[in-house]
Amino acid sequence: MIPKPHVDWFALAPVDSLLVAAGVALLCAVLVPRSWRKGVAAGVCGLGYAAAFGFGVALYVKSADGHGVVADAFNRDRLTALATMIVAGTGLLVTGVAYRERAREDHAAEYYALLAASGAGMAFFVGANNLMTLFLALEWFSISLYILCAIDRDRLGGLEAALKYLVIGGFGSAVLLFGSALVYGATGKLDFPGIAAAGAQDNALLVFGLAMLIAGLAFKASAAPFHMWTPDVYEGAPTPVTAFMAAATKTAALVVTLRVLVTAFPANAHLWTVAIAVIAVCSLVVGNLAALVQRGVKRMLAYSSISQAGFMLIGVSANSPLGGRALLYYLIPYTAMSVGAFAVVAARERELGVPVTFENMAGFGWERPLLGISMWAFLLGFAGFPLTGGFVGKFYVFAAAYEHGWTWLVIVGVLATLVSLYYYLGLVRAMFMRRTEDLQLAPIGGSPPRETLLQTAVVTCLVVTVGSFFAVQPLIDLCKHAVNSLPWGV
Amino acid sequence: MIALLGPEISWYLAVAGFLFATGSLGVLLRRNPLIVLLSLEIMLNGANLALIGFSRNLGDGGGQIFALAVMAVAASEVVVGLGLVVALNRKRVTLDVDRLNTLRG
Amino acid sequence: MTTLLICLPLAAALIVWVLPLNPVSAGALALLAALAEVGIWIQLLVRYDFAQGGLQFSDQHTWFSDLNVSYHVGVYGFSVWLIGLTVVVMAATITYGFWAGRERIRAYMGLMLFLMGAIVGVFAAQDLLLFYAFFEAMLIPLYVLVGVWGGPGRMGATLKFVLYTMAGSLLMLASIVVYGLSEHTFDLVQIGQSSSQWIFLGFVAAFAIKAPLFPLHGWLPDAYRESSPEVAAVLSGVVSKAAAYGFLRIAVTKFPGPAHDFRAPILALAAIGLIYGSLLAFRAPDLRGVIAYSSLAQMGLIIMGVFAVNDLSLDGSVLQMVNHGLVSATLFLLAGMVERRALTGELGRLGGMARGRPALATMLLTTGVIALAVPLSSAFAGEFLILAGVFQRGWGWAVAGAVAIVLAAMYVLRVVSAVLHREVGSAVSDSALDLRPAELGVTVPMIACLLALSIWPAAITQHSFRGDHGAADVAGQFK
Amino acid sequence: MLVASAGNVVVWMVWIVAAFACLGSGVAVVSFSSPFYSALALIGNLGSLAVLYLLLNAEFVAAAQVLVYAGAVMVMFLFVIAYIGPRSESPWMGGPGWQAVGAVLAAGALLVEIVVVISLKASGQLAHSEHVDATFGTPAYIGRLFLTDHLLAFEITSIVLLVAAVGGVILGAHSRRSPEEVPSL
Repeated sequence: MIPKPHVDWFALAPVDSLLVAAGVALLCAVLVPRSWRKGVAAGVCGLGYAAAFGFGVALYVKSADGHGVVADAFNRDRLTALATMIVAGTGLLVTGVAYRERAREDHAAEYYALLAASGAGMAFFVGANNLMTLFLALEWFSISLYILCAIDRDRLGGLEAALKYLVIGGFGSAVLLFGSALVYGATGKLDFPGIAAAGAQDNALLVFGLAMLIAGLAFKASAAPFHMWTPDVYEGAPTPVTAFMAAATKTAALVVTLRVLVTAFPANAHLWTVAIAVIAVCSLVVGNLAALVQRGVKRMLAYSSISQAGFMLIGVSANSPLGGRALLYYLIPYTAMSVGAFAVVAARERELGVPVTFENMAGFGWERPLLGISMWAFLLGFAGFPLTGGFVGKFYVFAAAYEHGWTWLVIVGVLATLVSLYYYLGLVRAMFMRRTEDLQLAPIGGSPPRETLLQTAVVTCLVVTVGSFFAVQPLIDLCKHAVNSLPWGV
Repeated sequence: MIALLGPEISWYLAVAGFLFATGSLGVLLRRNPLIVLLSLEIMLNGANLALIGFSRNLGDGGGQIFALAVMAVAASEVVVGLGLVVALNRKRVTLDVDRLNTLRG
Repeated sequence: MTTLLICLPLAAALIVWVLPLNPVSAGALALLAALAEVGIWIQLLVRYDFAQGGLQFSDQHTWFSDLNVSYHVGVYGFSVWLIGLTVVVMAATITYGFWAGRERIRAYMGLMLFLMGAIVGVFAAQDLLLFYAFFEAMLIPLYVLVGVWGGPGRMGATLKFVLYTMAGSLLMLASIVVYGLSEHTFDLVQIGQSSSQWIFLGFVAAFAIKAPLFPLHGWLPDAYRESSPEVAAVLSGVVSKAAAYGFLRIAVTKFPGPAHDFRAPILALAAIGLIYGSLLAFRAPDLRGVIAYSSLAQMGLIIMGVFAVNDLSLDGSVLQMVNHGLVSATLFLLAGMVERRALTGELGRLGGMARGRPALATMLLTTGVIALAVPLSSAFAGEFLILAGVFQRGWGWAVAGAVAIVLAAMYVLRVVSAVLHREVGSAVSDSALDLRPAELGVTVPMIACLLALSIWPAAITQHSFRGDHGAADVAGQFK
Repeated sequence: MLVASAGNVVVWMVWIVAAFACLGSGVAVVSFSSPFYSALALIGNLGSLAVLYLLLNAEFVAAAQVLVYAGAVMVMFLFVIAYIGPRSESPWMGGPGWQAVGAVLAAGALLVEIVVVISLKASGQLAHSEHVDATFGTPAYIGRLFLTDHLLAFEITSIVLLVAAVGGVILGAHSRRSPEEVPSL
């Protein structure tokens, strides 16, 4: 008789609820009549995310002392719970944004099934406690996303984006895998605490493995110089999927980066802090400079997401509880702003039927005040203006860098913010300060499709973006407890 | 008890590293998506060889399990990748366009 | 009470944005809110205990505790006057905007109210991060106000304005992070003094751009010319004072060492700005250009007063901040009224507007006379105090100031004569009316304030810092 | 090594043959111009890798490699190649900019890797290898691990395969709509 490990179902409840949702949504494809299919599948997916969010909250409350579950393969702690909440919240919003997507209907059920499945993968990914579950969860959500990019097989752009994503994503995960193998060889362990306990210091094998691990995760977080897939894929993917990738994938990848580095490699902190700082600076430089010259809004947002990853990585590079708090706090408004911004882009796209550029956003702010003002708030938030959580996030990140003794990183961040103003405010300018009638580009008038779900999602994002500016204390407490579940070797 | 016969683990590792590097060159330099997918397999196989080598060296089964899981993942990636290639190809044929380049590279 | 003063306009802004009001009621609501704000300020003025001085009406709530940041607001004696300047000017500009019938009035009024709340917040914030938040929050409505309701060159003007000011602000943010973390608090009252020149320069960069201090005034002419007159009035009248306030509240107070080290270069830049601005004002071809460059000059004078750091100069600076705020806001509004009639601000095409338009002539002449600092005017008191204070730091500075005052007299007289006298300009038609009652309603109260200050400048000079000798106490941080 | 037993010599020879076959076929996969030959070379690569796995006492993995990989996966590959033909250039793949950079980086990685291995060999860090018992790598051994220590990994693997299967169905299915109906987005 084989002794089975104890399975803590509660710890896996968010993942399982999403998996169940994915399964049920998949069944909808065959069991539910065509006219109902989309609504039922979307409802199931939304329910799954809502349940995952609820379980995340419950787990947060009941996991004050973090520990591994199911033979130590998965972490039940507050960091997992908080990251799950962010991912699940994102998923819920994206479900709302996706609902009226003008796409073919014959894969509607599969679309939501995959959306739930990728969310499940991310919820698992953020709790992975060894290199094997890390790699497998990464592939789990990545493969779901590859398919989601290509779900509308009539769009060549989507297919090309998916293939590009698959190839470069596959390359990234192969790098991560080889890095894992080297770390395994150097320490003899696959689980993070074990790797740390093996205490191998600057052993060449370990350092090389660590470098490849960081590179592999940076591919997923789309941090420069591992970002080259990002603009094309973000542009080619269906906009709701892009929103999900920009918000949830990045959240998952950054949280896992923090967890892996802090838990498994405390002895090599002097190396990886510098490496992460370099990646952060590269992302800031590349993301901001490339965003300056974009005309397509999705591409601009893609590059902006690269630069945002740079800001958040500054928090990781500080290797301190303050840095961790900075990262987690930053993620909350960041996910809201990304989902919201892409949702607005999706709304405009559906209205016009062509890809959204700076030119055809002209006058949007006055035509659709709700979406326009929300977009304005999201862009200001990205740029780190007060009255949005983006400001406090940037402040925390800079504080973490300074506390680590890296004033130069603060200066780099400040300069990057300054550059970013040009394109963020450029879009604001396009939306509000051009006279639509002068340009004659966008079809004006006529009532836009009433998209209650999308608008609700945008308003929720707006509330989170602005609310996180005022409710810093509760959010920081939330992040503090989450970060404290990591073994900070102070 | 069985001792490791033949070359010691560093040699396996050298082969693994070489395979991995070959595969990554293929991914980065080749343009035919099928060959790129095959090169990805080479990369994964390089990593697998390293895993199994280390597994043997450490006397720990984890590496082998990992390698098996990687095989499954590789198969999944291939399924999706080939599906994409087929769909793209079909799309191109229906549109009858020689060189479509909707994405700037 | 301070919180109410900050939140009332913000809440009114939200209401104006959200409720689907018709243009008239939206404007009326905004006007009502602005007047209520003035009423609250009068309450504040009456209830502030000037004999005791120091921080009053303070209100503190934790914002986030791990870095010791709190929502901490309160007013000092001089903040009372600056807040007064803000509410009066904003009320006047909102009235003018309402009367002038700006399009998209709900958005416009909301932004003006939002701006009002943010500026009051800057003058009341007693926490570095909160100060920064309000300082930046000012920029958001200004960006839109200039960019949407501005003239044909508004795009370039806004871009320049925002990039300039944000460059400074972000340096200040870096300084705030470093300063606050090294002192373990961001509370302006508790935070200790620092001797770091870098942190000091970060703050100076932000304030010097916003003020502006020569040679960082590149954004100024465009922004002042392209924005609508009431926004230009706010920009030069109030927003620039936020920078001077920053110099006074943070740069000089918290960094006595670096402020001493950099006194000579900053005084020199301010003096250059003063003379250079006056010369440009004298040569400017249009009405707004004259006021814009005179604003540059006056800010130079005020900064000189702040950095001279002594009893006389600090009292004079606060008085002059209020004075200049009122004068330049009135002038910009009058310029708007003139442009409304002549459809141009070019001095060459104006002239002879005094004939048949006694109200316009009286208003412009009165403001002009105060602006050129004739004896017994409040501007004379302010400038005299500043120069007397600066004189104690070296007679050369005072000479520069005196030269500039002579220049000021020349450019003010030039404007007055170019607009009101000489033969009738090509752009002035006979049908152009005199000031309407609403326009009088905007300008008369402001001029009344100026006259009141002229009669009793001591209202400010004796009641800014504690008792009579607070200015020297700046190092004692207003306590 | 001086007193190499006969068995050891045989293992060495097998290793040399397998390793070179593996390296050669790997290079071949990457450099053949026709994907058909590349795929065939990959089968050779997988086979020779299986031999190396056997030498490393990984019997089950070697068997799986041959059955699953070289068998099932490669057959799928060959089917697709036969279906769409050898020419399938993607001009967008690998821009001239980062292509060169990436290639150089990869070559650098290779170089570093070899340096690392050699340095380790010098330090003898990996010279010692554990003795394992006869059950190591057998199906029973693997199965036990899968159901105990790595239960979760086992489960996730199946989920990944399931997701991929769904993807295959979605991507492979014939379009039921004519091109005219396609929305431009």
